[in-house]
Amino acid sequence: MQNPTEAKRILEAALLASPEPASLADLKRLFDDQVGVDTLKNLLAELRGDWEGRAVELVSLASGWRFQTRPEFQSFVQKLQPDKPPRYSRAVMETLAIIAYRQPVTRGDIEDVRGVVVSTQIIQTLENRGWIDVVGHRETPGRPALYATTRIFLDDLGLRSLQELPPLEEIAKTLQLEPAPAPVAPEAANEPAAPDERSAAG
Amino acid sequence: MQNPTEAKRILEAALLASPEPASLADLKRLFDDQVGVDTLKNLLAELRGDWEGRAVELVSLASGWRFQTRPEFQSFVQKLQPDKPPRYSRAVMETLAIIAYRQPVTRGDIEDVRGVVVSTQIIQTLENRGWIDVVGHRETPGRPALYATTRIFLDDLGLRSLQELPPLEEIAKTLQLEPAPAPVAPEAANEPAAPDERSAAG
Amino acid sequence: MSDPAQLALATPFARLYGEPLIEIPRDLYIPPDALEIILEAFEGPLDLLLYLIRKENLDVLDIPMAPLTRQYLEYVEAMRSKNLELAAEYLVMAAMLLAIKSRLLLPRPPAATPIEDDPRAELVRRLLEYERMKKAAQELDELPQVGRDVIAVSVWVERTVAERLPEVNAQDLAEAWRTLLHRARLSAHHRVSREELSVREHMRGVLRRLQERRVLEFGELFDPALGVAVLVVTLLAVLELAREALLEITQSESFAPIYVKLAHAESH
Repeated sequence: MQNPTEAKRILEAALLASPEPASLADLKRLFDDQVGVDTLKNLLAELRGDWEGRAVELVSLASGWRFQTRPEFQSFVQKLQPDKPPRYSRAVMETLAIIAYRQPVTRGDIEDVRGVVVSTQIIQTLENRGWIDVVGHRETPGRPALYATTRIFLDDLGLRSLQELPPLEEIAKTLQLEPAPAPVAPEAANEPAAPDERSAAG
Repeated sequence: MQNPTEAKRILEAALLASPEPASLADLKRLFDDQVGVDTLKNLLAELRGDWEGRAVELVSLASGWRFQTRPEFQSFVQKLQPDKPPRYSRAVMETLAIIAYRQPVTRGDIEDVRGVVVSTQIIQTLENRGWIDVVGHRETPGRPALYATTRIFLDDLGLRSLQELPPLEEIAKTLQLEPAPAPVAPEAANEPAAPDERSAAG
Repeated sequence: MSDPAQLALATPFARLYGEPLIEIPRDLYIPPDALEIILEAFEGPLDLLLYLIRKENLDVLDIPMAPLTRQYLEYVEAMRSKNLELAAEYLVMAAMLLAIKSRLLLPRPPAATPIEDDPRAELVRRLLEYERMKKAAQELDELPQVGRDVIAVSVWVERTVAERLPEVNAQDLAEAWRTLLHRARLSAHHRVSREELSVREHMRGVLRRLQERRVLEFGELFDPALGVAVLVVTLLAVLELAREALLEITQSESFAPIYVKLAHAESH
């Protein structure tokens, strides 16, 4: 095993270079699990101490440890950050795609296609942007809201109508799927709460 | 203006947080252009010194300054990296070398040197990496694209300019060929066993 | 002509720089099934030629054309006889070597010929340039490369500045849809392993869905597409939740829809 100074050096470099917070398990792997959790915690505490009084700090988050700039220095640091337009997460983009291509849909419909729970935050992001809104409620228990895209959505994407969305048949072909909306349809067909799904999809 | 310690702290944080190398102009903006280039250079030199002996170093590249891990620690640091780095084939590296040392060159030039067809894929690999791009067209039939290396190429290989490329080995400048028609070296020509050489050649 | 090693043995081997070469250089022996690998090992005819020259310690500036040409042709012939796909460049080079060799054999006019007229000159120039670039490529490859040998540091910065809205175009949407389809296809193959999910995990799933949608029709809790095993586990999860009084299951009359909601949720 490395001596503590060397180990701390490695820890520092790995943490500075890691794009995500590193968990204790990750950090143990750094040393081929030859370092105990207690030693690791001591090293991390020392390292945190070493960085005290500087503009970058080592913090412990739920998902692990990471270096980050101190809030007081943000205004400086920000000046060197690239001015790239942010991007929506995959979850947001997929939700938007489902609403655009399958509208009107309920949150449950979206979850069925994505296979995961759709958080309120995702829906809100799209609502706040003015790209989707509630156009009604499905007459099933709970009367879930039906979402559809708005005119602003079309404007912002430079489309004159929904017909101008890239056709799904083409996409299916590139995936060598059948021209039918294959992966969605079977689930929708088996979904007892979505009888109007099929007509919407057709 | 900040005192030097404070300024160095800000410099360090900004550089540690910047995903791209930061130029002197960028760094001046950090201090609202209130710091002269010479002061800045001194601060950078000091900062580089502060990091000596650690697993991360401050380096000067074609586009500016950047903190990066030292190669000796890569085996550790790599363990926390989500992506596998690309390894390039000999064909790709040879193509890159020809572009780097002989730029600007056309695909035909590269093929002349390598003696084989250069696939579009090879060129694309290098273009996608951002290491080469088209800088013009040669005014010959077909107006072939002229390729050159980019700043990113220099940055990614830790170089400040093309002058820092490893020098080409000068294998020989003059051709000292034997007067024809001796196909082998003079000694061989005088050697009694040589005649079968010629018959084999005939 | 299939085995170049045999072939090399059959003909008396070359004399290079006066030294009779009795043994075939080990490098020249090619096990027949290794040809393909050898072909892949070379980046082209120039690379193969350089290999032959360097391995024999020949002087690039004074190439003995006869042995070189012969060795080269042996390789090419061996590859051809194995029906390996041989790039046309290899044949072009063979023709060039033969042409040079024959030119060297022609008697020359008595007038002193300038050195550039040596028929080997062009080949030598190309070999040298290729070798130079080949070496340069190796050296470039040895430089520390970002991503491979060093990692650029970029620590986390909290962003508080005025929010800039992401840009989206129709193609992004199509791309998102494509990913979805792709994943749907992948998950179709993985459903078997999903069946191993625990009852607890499904309990959490049922609760989460009820948190978001307040009331569900009993049937909505089940997704037949996931298979019988998952249906059973889900049912067990619902029963377990009811037993733990976390769920309220109601039915107004026989055969009427069964509704499920969270026990502690306020009624609407």
